[in-house]
Amino acid sequence: MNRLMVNIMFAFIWMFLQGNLHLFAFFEGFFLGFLFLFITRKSTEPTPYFTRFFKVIWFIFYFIKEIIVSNLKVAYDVATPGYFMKPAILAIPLDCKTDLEITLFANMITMTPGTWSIDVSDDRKTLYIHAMYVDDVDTFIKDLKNGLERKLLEVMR
Amino acid sequence: MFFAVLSGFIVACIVPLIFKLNRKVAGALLSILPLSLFIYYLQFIPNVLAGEKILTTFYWIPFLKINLNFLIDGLNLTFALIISGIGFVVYLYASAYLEKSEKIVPFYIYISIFMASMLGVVTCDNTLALFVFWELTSISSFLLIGFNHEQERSRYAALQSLLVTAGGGLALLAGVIMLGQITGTYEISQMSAFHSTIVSNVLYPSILVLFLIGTFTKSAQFPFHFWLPNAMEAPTPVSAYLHSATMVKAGVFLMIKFLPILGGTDLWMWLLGGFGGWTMLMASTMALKQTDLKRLLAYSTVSVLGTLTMLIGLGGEKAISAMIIYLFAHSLYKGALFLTAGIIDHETGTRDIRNISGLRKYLPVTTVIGVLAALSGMGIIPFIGFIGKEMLYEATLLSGEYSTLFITITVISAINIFAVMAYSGILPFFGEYKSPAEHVSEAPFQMTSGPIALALLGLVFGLFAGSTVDGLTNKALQSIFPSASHHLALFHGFNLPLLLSALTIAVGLLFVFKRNSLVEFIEKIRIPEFFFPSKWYDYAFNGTLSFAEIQTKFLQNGHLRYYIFTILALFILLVGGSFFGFNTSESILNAFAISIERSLAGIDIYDISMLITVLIASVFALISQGRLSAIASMGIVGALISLIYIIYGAPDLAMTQLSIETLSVILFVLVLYKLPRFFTYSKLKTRIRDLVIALAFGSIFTIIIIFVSAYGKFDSGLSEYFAQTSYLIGHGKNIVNVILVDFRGFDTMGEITVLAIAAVGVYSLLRLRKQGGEQ
Amino acid sequence: MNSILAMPVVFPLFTGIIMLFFWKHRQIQRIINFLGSTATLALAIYLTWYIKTSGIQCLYIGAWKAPFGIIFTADLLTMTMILVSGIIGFATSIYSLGTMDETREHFGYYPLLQIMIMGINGSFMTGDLFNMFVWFEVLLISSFSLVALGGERSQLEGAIKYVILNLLSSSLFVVGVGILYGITGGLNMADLARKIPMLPNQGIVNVMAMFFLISFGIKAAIFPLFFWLPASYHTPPAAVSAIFAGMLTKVGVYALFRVFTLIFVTNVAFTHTIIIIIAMLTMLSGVLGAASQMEFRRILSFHIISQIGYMILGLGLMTPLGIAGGVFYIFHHIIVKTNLFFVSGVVNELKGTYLLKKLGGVLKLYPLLGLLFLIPALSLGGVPPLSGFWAKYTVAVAAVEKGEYLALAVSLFVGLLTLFSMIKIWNEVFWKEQKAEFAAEQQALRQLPKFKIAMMFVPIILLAAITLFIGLNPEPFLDYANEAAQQLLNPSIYINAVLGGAQ
Amino acid sequence: MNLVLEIIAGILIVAGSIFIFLTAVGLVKMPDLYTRVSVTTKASTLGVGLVIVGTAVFFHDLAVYARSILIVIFVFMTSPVSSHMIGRAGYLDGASLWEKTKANHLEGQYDLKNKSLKNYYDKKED
Amino acid sequence: MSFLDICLYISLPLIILPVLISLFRLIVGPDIADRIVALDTMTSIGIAFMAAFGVFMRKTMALDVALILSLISFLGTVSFAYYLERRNLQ
Amino acid sequence: MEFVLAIIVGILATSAFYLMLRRSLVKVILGMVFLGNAVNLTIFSVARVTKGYAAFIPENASTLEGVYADPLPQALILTAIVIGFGTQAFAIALFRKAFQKVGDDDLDKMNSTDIMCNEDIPGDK
Amino acid sequence: MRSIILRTMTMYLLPLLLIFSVFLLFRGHNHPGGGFVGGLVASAAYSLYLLGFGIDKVRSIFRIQPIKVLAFGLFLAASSTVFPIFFGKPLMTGVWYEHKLPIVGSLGTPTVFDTGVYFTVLGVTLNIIFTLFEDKE
Ligand code: NA
Ligand code: NA
Repeated sequence: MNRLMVNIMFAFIWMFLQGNLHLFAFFEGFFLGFLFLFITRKSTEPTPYFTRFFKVIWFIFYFIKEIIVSNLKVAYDVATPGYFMKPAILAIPLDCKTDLEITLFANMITMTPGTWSIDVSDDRKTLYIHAMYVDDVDTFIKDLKNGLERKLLEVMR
Repeated sequence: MFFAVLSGFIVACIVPLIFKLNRKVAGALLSILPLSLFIYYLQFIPNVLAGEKILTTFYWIPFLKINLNFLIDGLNLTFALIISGIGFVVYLYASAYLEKSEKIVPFYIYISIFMASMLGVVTCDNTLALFVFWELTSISSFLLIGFNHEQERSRYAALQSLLVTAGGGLALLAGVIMLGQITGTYEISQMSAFHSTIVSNVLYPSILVLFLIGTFTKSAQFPFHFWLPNAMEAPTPVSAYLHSATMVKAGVFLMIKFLPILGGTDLWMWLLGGFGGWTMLMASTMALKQTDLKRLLAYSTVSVLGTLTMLIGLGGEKAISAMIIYLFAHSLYKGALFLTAGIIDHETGTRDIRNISGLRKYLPVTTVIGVLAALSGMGIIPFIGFIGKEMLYEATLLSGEYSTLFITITVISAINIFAVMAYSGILPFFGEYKSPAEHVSEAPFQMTSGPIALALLGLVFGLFAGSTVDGLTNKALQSIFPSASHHLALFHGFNLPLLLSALTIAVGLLFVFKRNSLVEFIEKIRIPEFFFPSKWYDYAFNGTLSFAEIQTKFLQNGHLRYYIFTILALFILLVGGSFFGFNTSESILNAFAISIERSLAGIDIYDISMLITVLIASVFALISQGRLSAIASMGIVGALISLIYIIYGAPDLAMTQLSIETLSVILFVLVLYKLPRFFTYSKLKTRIRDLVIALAFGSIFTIIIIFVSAYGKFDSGLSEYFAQTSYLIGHGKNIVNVILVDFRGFDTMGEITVLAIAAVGVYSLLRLRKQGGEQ
Repeated sequence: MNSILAMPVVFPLFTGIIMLFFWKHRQIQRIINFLGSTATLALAIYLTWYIKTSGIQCLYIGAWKAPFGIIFTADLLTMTMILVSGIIGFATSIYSLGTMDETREHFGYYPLLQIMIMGINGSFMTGDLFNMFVWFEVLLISSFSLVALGGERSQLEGAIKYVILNLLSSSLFVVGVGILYGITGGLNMADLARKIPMLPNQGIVNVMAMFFLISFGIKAAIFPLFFWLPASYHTPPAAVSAIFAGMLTKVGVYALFRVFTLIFVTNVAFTHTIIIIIAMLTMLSGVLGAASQMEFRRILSFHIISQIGYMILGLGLMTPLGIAGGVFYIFHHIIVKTNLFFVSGVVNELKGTYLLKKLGGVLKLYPLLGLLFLIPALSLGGVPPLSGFWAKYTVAVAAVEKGEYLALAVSLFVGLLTLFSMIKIWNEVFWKEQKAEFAAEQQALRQLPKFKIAMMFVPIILLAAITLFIGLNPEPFLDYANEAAQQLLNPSIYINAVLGGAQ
Repeated sequence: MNLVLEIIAGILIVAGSIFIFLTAVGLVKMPDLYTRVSVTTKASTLGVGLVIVGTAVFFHDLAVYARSILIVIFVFMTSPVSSHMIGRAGYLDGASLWEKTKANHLEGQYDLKNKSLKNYYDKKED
Repeated sequence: MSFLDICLYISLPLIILPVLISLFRLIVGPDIADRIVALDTMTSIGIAFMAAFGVFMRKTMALDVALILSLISFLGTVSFAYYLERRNLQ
Repeated sequence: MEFVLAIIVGILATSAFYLMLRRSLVKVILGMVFLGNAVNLTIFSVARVTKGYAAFIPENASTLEGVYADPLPQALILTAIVIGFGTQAFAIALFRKAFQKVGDDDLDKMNSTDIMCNEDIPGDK
Repeated sequence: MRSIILRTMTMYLLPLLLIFSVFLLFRGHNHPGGGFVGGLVASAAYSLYLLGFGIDKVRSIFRIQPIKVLAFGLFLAASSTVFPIFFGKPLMTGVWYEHKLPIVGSLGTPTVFDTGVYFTVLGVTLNIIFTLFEDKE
């Protein structure tokens, strides 16, 4: 996402906040966004935006589905006596390169119940996570990389 | 007259200047002040003799009825003349006596203040203004007694005299105030009109006692006499002036002045006669065994003061008449004797009468002074002292049913005084020469001229009493008893007083020549220390200090928790007490009923949950051993409170509460991350006690809230007004915000100032490192 | 417009803010601070004259009529306090130039001072109870910083007690205001005064009176709530101690005077009797505390407490003379006590200590200082004809008028002990010779720069002159105090001045 | 229309509440810190999410939609980060793992002195 | 009572009770991190409560507070984590 | 409603003072925080509470009518909260500094200004 | 703290929070919010940044001394109270500009006052937090 996109996003947020959808509010937001981006400036890598719009929408639905499924899974475990879980702390080799990619990936892992990111190694090549339902370590890692990470990177790149 | 009194104060201010100009003649130059005052007062004599009373009024503090009313009548003028006259002698004397002292400047400052105040005391008709001068004499006396303030002894004596006399002064003040309340006036000359009112008032005994505490302390009456001998730490001119001739007479003066106001009762007579008589007897006996010349004179002064007090107590024209003459004579001879003692001390370096004798060879002039003054003091014809003593005997004999008692002790005391005068004024000069100093020479002119004048006056006034002092003392007498008069003469015919005088001289001579065995005899009388009033002073002084220390250590014990505990206890006592004391149990129970009813109507599960949560979180905060847990529970309580705010329609509050709570947590975290766990410092018993008192406090809060909220606001006009005007005038729909920035914006101004200063304070507190060298 | 009434608050505020912009510019701050305090003093003098001639004045802040907005109200009591705060602020500003160390000046001493004065003046001026709480907090937080600024161990230990006990008092204060609002629906003091007698339930009024008595009592350092004062007042630099000693507790006393002459006057027999009892205990306890101390400033600190007792006694008597005496006492005491602390600071500069044990010989070294000590010291001890005597005397007469003979006895006895403590200082510091072992540590005042010496002595002389002036010419001051008392004892004057237009 | 919205909102809110309730139960029930962290994410995702959506549906107002979306965005931005921060801090603090934990790839990877974390797969290659 | 109200009468207790349950975890611990997790959970619960309560009262005001809470509580949690890390890493 | 609030205040006030009566300075400061909350809630409850109706003037009206929460106590509490925060921040900093100087948070080790009144205080100058 | 996740999110949260804080400030007169909460949110933003990146980084994006910020805030607030005096009105009387302005809404001395509050709170909080953070014994 380049700076302009972020800026426009701010303009929309401002509009929402104001609770009115006039062009004027958009410009206000744009102006303020520009101001704050300027204040907190740090370069972010440019990415084309519109081409990935539909991919993003699709990804969001995918992610929501993931959340619901894993939520139910954990909820079931909690609601029933005893434990079904087989927890483990795992190291996931990362294909994500940029800070944003890594962060998004890690956060998505965390947001799906049953898994959460513990830390990223200093060389940013490994993500350590805790998972509750690990039948087999290697399969689990492979599933995660092929599932969430791949789809995320498709959206991001 | 105002200026006459004031002049002393003005001169006091310029003393340093005068000494800066010319140190040599400064003392002499300053003596012009008392001299001119003396002359100034002298010129009133014709008027006074003509029966006039001269009154000048200066309205000082009308609000408090304090006026500077200076009145010249016979009595006042007599005193004013004594003060200024002897003042001149002392000023001159001191210029030589203290020539080499570096403290001569403060001396003249203090003594000028003293003289002015003393003149104020004796000429002022307004009791309150008089009191002002009265206390000033105490202060200047204090400063003068502490003249040699490097010495512990001097400081002790100075403090003692101040505490006794100023303390007495305060009692006097209390008496005067109460008197003022009864009479509605503070003018002495107007108060006597209220004599019967005062005497019959239920407060009369207290007033009298308070008044007498004031005068007795000043005039060194038993049991307050002890400060006077100790005051001999002062330089001799001071002793002569303050502690013999003038200041100590102030109490006596006031008692005469108040005789028409407070006197004439049995209580008056017994208090004054009793204490005066006892003081006279006791002090004269004590004087016999003194070896220090000045202490000896001091005790004799106390004795004379006792005599004077006794005479005032006896009342009556004769007694007062005798008192005036006796006082007058005493001022002359005692002043001279003190100054003699000063010369002896100055020249020989000692005041111990056992170490000196036969000084007449080297101190011829001083010898003359001493002998003349002593003879007057011994009451030898034809000195004025003789007349005084004759009158004293006469008055005592006439004192009614107890006259035998009074005359007995008077004669014994007179005998003692006779001996004491001889010890101090005659014996040092005669007999074999003995002195610790190698070279003894006569004192300079400034030191001898004054005393000799005083001593000679004693003779002159005795010889020519009828034509000199008679007029003025008559007027002095008449200022108390307007119709009374006396006739002074050396010889009144052969009568009982004369016989007693002869007896006095005879036994007195025996005492003089048998001093050693006499002292031995007196020494044998062992009185336990406990009975000495000076010990009482020490006990009271130390006792007060010990008590002060105990109470302070108890109250200010350094433990914050006890401070808080005390505050809580007082809160529970006063607030809780008044709540249950002023509200009927009916109204309280009614409030509970209303409150419970209202609550049950609108209660929800989250109310109860919140209650339970707060309870649990609070208890956890109390018992948790980890700091973080305690902070976490604090945070939870804060968050729950913000939930309450939301539930009850205060979103702004909730927002603020949440943000602040979070920030607080951050601050705590930043500060606490290095600290160890809590320790349990206190015992279980302490904790239970704390819990009980905290619970009591909490309950009071709860009850008050229930009570107040049940009955509701008296007037809800404010919130209605805000609801009406917030948008129309305040341009805002969030009423709370409009209150914050507009209706009550100044609160917010103060609030952000608090914040700003807190930030500055935190910054400065943590950054400022004086020792570390950082910054 | 009466906006000038707000200027005693606004002047120090802007002075403080401008100094914050010049953070760490020491010299500029010194100049601004001096100018600011001079202006505030001039303003205070003008305002006092203005109120004296034109009667009670109100400023309706934000043009909201009472009781809806906040108001500033100035009657003679207020002006007494504002005037004396102007004088003390001015004197302290000068004194600070001579005694304050550079480090503290670098770390915001002057802004803190100004904001504290702002808080003090605000507390006096406001006619709104909650607003008074806010000003209390302003002055408290600045005083917190001032007492701890420097970070010496003693300062910190003192500050802890000072801070916590005062916060406790503030909490009780604000709760009291809240409950009072819950009862009456008002915050404006005149409004409260009008409503409270009309309340159907008078029982709770007494409870609230006790609430405020305790809260203000802590601030005013009455018995047995004074602990914070002797624990902390002797720890900061002399200039800070001095202005604390003069002004801070007096804010509490002022609040007591205000509240117990205006609002809680429906059951005087109960409330004011308790005040009298507390007053007597305060006098005694404070003076005994002083008698037990051997440190210059701690003696003075305990004396603040005992003197507060006299002021409160005046209030408790609730007669014209009593109140007048109290008002006069406040005025006199602030001047005198500040000055004594100033003197103690000079002695410390001379000898490097406040301990009587180590001190001595100051009179020989600096006779002028001896005189400058004696004037306020004897005044404090109630020696006539200095200001303290008239103050004590007026209160004593009022006690007799009311038949409170015990109070009279206590007040006179305490007067004697006060004199004793002052003489103790005089004996130990000025008369006694300094012990050789301690003399070595001393640094002579003569070595200090002339400017410093001048800055130390000018305020002392100024305050001593005021003390003398009041002492020798108390009539106008007593008249003024009497007029103030008349206003206080006739709340209707105040209420009409505030609410007149709105009703 | 309103009734429909109310019913939808009611169902969503109840559903969210159930998830929240279960989260709390899980918080108590789970055996170690790591599983508790895992469990709690429910409250912040589905629990809060459903309730908020329910609220938005109920009010059916642009301003409320805006605020609801913002809340969801904020929650989704912050809550994973906080879980990560707490969990990591807990690990560094030495929170013990449930005894039945299958694997711990983190073991020995942290270097507390240099405050660094090694790559797990680097070690394997060595 | 409408359907929605019934739902809310079910859900509000369901949201509030977890506060108490989390409190149990907060008290029991055993580690500091466990307590922080409990705290974090409670803030999430708080957000939900505010939203649900807003519906219950038919007022949107509570949503504003929820917004603040969601932002601010994050800061609190991060600072607790900071506390824990500083403690262990120094 | 006020009844429940009153009990909550009672609990808070009790906890506050129990904490303030401890020897540990941190606990005392925590006690202050508790007390602050108790105080605010007291002000809130004595003025009578109303469930849910915040004092906002509706979009299309210019005055507020009917039942609403009294806005004034809210404004007062807001001010009190903020002021409380300022003083609390200062207290925390003071604690930190004192801890640095004394090396302990035991208040019994911080009473030299009361106890050793006639001696120099160690650690100064 | 050394965490990519935290740091990256902070990068995005910072401007978001700042914008949100201004939003709160200006709508406070009609809705919940106001200068105080606004200022707190703004300072929360920087505090977050501080926790993520450390004091030096935060100083590099917040270059003004916090004390100056709070002084500015106080000055703004105090000036807005004094301002009406020049119009012959009592201290702190609301003086309003007739027309609505972008971002700010209706402009009057009370809104300026609230802005002063905002800056004061920002300066205060940052000053306290920075100081405590930097205070190493
Ligand atoms: Na299960
Ligand atoms: Na998760």
